[in-house]
Amino acid sequence: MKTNKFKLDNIFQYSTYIVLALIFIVFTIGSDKFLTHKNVYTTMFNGGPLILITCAVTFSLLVGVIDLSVGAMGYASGCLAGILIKNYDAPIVLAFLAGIALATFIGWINSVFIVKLKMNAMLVSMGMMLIIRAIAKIITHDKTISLFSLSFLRQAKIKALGGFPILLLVVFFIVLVCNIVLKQTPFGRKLLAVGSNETVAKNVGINTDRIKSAALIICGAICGIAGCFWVITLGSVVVTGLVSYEFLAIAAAVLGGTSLLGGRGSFYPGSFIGALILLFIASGMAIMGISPYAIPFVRGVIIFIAMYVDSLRHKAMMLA
Amino acid sequence: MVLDRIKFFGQRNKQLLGMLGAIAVMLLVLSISVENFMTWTNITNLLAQVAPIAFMATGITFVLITKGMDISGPAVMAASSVIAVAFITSFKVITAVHLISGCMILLLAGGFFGFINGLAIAKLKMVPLVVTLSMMTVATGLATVLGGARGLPTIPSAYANFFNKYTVIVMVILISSALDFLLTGTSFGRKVYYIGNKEETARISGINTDNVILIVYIICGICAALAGIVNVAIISTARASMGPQSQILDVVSAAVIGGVSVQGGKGRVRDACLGAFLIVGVNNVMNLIGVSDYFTTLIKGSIIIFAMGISSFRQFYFSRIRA
Amino acid sequence: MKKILLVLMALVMTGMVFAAGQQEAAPVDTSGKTVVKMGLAMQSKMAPAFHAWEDYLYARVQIEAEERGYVVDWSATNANGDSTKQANDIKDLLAKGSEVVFVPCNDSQAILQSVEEVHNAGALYVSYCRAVSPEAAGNQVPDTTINFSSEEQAYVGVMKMFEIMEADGIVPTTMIDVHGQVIDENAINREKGLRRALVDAGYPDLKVVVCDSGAWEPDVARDSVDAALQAHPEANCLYTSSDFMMPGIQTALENNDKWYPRGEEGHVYIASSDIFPIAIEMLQAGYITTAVDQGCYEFAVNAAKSAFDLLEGKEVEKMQLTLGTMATVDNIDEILADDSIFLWGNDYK
Amino acid sequence: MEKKSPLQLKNISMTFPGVKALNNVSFTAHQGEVLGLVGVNGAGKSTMMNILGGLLQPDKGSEIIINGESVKIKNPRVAEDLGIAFIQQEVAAFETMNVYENVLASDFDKWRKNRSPFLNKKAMKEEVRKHLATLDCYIDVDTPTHSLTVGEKQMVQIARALSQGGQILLFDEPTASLSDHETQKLFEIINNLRTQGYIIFYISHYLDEIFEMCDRVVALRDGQKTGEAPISEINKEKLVDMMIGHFVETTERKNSRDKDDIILRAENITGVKFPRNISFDLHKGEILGVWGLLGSGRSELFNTLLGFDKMVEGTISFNQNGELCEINHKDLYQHVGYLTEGRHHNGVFLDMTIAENITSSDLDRFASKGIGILNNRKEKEESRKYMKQVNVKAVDENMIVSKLSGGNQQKVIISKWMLKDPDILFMDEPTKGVDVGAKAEIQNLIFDRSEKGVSFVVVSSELEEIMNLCDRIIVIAEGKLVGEVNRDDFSKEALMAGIVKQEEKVENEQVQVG
Repeated sequence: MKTNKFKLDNIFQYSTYIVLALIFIVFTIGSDKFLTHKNVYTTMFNGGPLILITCAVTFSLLVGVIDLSVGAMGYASGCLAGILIKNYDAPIVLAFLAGIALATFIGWINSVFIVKLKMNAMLVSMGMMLIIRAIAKIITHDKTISLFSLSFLRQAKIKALGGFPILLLVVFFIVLVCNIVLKQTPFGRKLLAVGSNETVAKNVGINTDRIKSAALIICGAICGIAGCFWVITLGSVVVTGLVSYEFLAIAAAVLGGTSLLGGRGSFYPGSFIGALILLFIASGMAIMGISPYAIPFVRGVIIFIAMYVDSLRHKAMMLA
Repeated sequence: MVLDRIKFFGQRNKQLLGMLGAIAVMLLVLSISVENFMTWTNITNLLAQVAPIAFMATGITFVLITKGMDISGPAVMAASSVIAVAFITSFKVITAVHLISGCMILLLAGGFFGFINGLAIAKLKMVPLVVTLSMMTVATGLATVLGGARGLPTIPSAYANFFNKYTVIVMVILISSALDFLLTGTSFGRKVYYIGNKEETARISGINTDNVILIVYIICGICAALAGIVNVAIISTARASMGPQSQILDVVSAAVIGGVSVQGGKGRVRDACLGAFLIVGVNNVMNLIGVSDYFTTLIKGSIIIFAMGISSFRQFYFSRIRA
Repeated sequence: MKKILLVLMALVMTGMVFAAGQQEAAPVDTSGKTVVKMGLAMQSKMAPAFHAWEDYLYARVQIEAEERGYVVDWSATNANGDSTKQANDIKDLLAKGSEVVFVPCNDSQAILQSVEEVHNAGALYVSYCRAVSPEAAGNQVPDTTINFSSEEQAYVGVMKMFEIMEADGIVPTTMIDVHGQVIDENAINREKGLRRALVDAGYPDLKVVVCDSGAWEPDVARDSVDAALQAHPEANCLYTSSDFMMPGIQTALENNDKWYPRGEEGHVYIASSDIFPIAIEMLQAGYITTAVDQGCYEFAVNAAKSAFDLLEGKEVEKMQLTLGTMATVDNIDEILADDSIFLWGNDYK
Repeated sequence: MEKKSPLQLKNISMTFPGVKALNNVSFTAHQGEVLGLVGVNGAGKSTMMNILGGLLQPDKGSEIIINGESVKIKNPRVAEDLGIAFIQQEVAAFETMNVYENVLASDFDKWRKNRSPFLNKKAMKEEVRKHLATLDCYIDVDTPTHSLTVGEKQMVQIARALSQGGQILLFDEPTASLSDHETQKLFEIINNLRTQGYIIFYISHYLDEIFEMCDRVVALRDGQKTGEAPISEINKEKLVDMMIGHFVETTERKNSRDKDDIILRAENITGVKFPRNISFDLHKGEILGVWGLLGSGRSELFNTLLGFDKMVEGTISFNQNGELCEINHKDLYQHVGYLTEGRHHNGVFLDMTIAENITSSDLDRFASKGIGILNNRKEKEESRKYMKQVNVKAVDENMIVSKLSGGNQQKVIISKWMLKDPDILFMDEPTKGVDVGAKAEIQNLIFDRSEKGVSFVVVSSELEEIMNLCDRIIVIAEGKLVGEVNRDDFSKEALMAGIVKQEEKVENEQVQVG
């Protein structure tokens, strides 16, 4: 009896890996073009923004805040960087830093509204999303900002690994850093503590407001990096950029086992694998030539099933 | 005595008075300054345009009061409309019977989506945001798949003629008043408030909370379907793009501006509908003045943050008193 | 307290409305001239071309009005890709008393009812840069349609591309077709033109892989072209329904080691429509083989003229289709140097 | 030995809008003593603790002196630096985190590896094991907290206080959710700490505990200090006098009624974990006590019987028209009321009016048939009637419940169940967290109702109360029925006997297994 439960729990623990593996198996059988270096790398590379934004939103979810402005913050960052490079010939690194700084700043504004003024997070970030997009439209006039000068970044590849894009290392690096921050540092523990039970955290002397603000600001910063990455992967800034990524990212985070109520979650495997699941479903279906209309449908069904399994896991945990 | 009555009414209906005040000021200023605003056509147009958002805000009011969340509204609206129009247009000759049964199917489909949401939330205890998020993608996907690549053909104009703006206005007034009464004047509505205030206590008090929550989500689905009925009348066909995901922002902010608390337990359908009027009104006014649409979005975003500011201020203010 | 705050909120809102309104409402001198109310109900303004449609039309309407002795009360709305909102916007424009409504429709089917409504209100409907569904009958037929012949646009471009390929001695193996938004009449017509060109150029059996682009989204185009290229690495020619999606297509080609200018090993021949600013650069650099312009400025000229003609009760052709300039990788520099040829993309760099 | 007095409180006042929670309270705490802080609900005990813990800021003029220095405790961090550790009433844990993370939650920064930004988990776990060992508690430090028992969580909380290295420990109702065994262990620990020279504040509603544990008591009433004395110099009556000013007598239970009518028969009730195989009969008009240590499965028995927890096995029969018929949970619930233990958790609707709270138990009575239109006037009239009967002190029935005191809230819950007019009323700790005055009123009410034929099943942790109240007591240990005592045989020994037997048995079993 006891050993059985233990095994069951183990299976639940690795459920994200199992889902990803199943996706790989199904699509590899479906098409011989799926499991190639090229497809795996490009899917991850093009999906870099999603992976990063999922990490960003995980930071906010860990402290129990649902931030819906993540997509817009990323877009703001990429947009600013693009404008600086195209119109002002700014050095690429500086432009990207400016973009990241902008997103960090917006994250700070969010934190003022949500943490200091205690407004409802979901709705404030919703409003923030609308405002950012509107301002960006007013500034760019919906023009496509094409950045040919960035293509070298996209093409930098490691031949030895079958054409591994070097910039993908940035994504891995950030996931790794997030993971270390969460699992190895005092700050990570405080994040979990605040998300787990804010009152108690306050009572034991944790400065909960500061931790929450920090989480939201970091969320902004990572969105900024994601925005720059998005500009690099697309090679231009288009007005539809990163639209509705907030929903995708939250879905990915939840798929990875992050709780919307705070206090539970991880970057690896959590967010990373969660995002990969969404990315490879889309890629596999496109390669197999399945109607693009079916993609959101299938994606939704898979998220639904994963959520159901997750709720079962939660129940099993509570009974144990 | 009469004065006391008025005072009491004022205390119980602060939100209503506030909303009416805001709307009155807005209308007054606009009718003076904007040409063609206070015309019969424009006002009836505006009211009819409010209808879909008002219906969805009505639905989400029920959900928010139970501490839930339903972001699948617009997607459900599109999906049920597509199902109904696909049904209607599958006949060679379309008669009134087909149109009426089409409407029934639309409402049933909305209710069914709500039922699935409610089942997952009430019985399986899944997190509402996650459930409705997945429902949103599923419903949008379903609408695109069913709608087909080329889109569905149009339905006879008899439908649009029947659901003209006057019918729609009467419909929205009747249905939302009925639902407002359901919420405030009946035992079911009271149970909804009980659940929003403390679900555990409601269960202990002998209320079948699971069933109430299930019904609440079904109501929310049906309300989305009602919005679908109105929208199908506007374009005489149905499209997956009818319910853009961002529309849920309008819906939720309408409810929140109307004083419905996201923390549950508070709010009224009536006030949420007035909130919808404010949100849609901004759009209408912008069109009349001829302002660039960028500003419309900007202003909408600011209104949401502003409304949240008020509500958090209110909470802060009351918590000081209560402690 | 809250009541006060809510009243304040209303004041701030109305204040903002006016602040926003003041910026655009220019004082109009109406002395002795007939005021005509005109409205443009844009379906979306996601891309520069849409801005060009609006800007050129506004400018041309003013010029035309000046010449004929009118004053135009102009308003424009944007539906952000939502057909229902577009229908509501048109209602608003009618409520404002517009006599002419210019509409680039979001959905060729769903707009029909709005056409009827415009006619019932006694106003004129000019289908601008988009055609309504051919199923339109009776009251649903627009007073005039100003559009580019999107089918011809695709046909001409693709034919020319095959010609150039032949000249270079390249045999098409597989073709990638980046489809526009599927409910868009222009995208559908371009698809038709492409199919006709394939037959006429002598490649009726050529394998064509259709890629989706969502609502003309470069990101979506990138992902689907990427997948298509991986499934069909032998592809050596591509047609895109609009070169707005070129940034995404470029990335996809790069990812698959196929982004080379003409003449280099691995070059993919590309035919496109619209000539967005980015396409001019790509034509010059030798990546795009042929591109056919939208002729935005011509539309505006025709639309403004027809609108006033209709107002004055003159007969106007129901269908005014134009074909924009075709630019190829060979003649792009000449075209740019030629002042008599007008490319809108050059205006919106 | 001369006692040092390192903690002095001078003229502490605390004003909330409209209420003076503390009014010029001064006293001194000595090293190595347990200072009891007593008072009825709302007397200001918790406010005082919150001020010491840095959660509230006192008014101007208040002074806290630690080791001769005047200090300002601006936030919990400052309190911690001053060596004050606060063990809260509600067991406060980070459910999603591990035991060792919980214990060291107050200062993660201290546990970095040689100034690197990373945590030294090994040292952390070592430290936590050390603290848990001093508490005689050997839970695995990697266990997720949500799987611990309430008592274990309490230990984790005390370990957290110890790890902060404080010298002043504040215990706010620490035994409220502990079993008897765990309480005894806690007392040992507190005694142990006392000898180590800690200053310990001890707040409790249970006067027995105060007399058992404390060296000295300070009594508060309405925010004012009403007395201070070494425990050896006072007795219970005097202490109660200090707390409420007068001693409320409860009426003696009259002879219990004739017991032929069985109204409820429970047979072999078995839940997932607890209860195990419990059977009992309940007579009409009887007050049946359920006695057992916390964690013995008392609340679980109620929950399983009434269908809130899954019933694995068992049958329930109910007397309908003079005949005992088998009944399902749902139908049974039509005839019963259930006053739960956690008032704020699942007892009241805090943000709703008294009337709305009272009618929630039988809302359909006020609703028309069909769509269920509510009759508001009737609803309010009825609520007023019951408020009067139960003596709820409030302006009117439209008052929001959260503005009432704990005792009055409890009375609102009781009126709620009175309104339903059930045949059986299940009460889990009906007087928990209620002041002495209200306690007596509630007891009298129970007597009165039982006279009118309502049967009661009562769980209480207070032996005295349950013995005073009940006609018959069944004893539960480890989820099993271990004894039944009639009113004539009530004695502490009789009740404990069953439990002791059961515990010995369990221990023996464990020995055999080990």
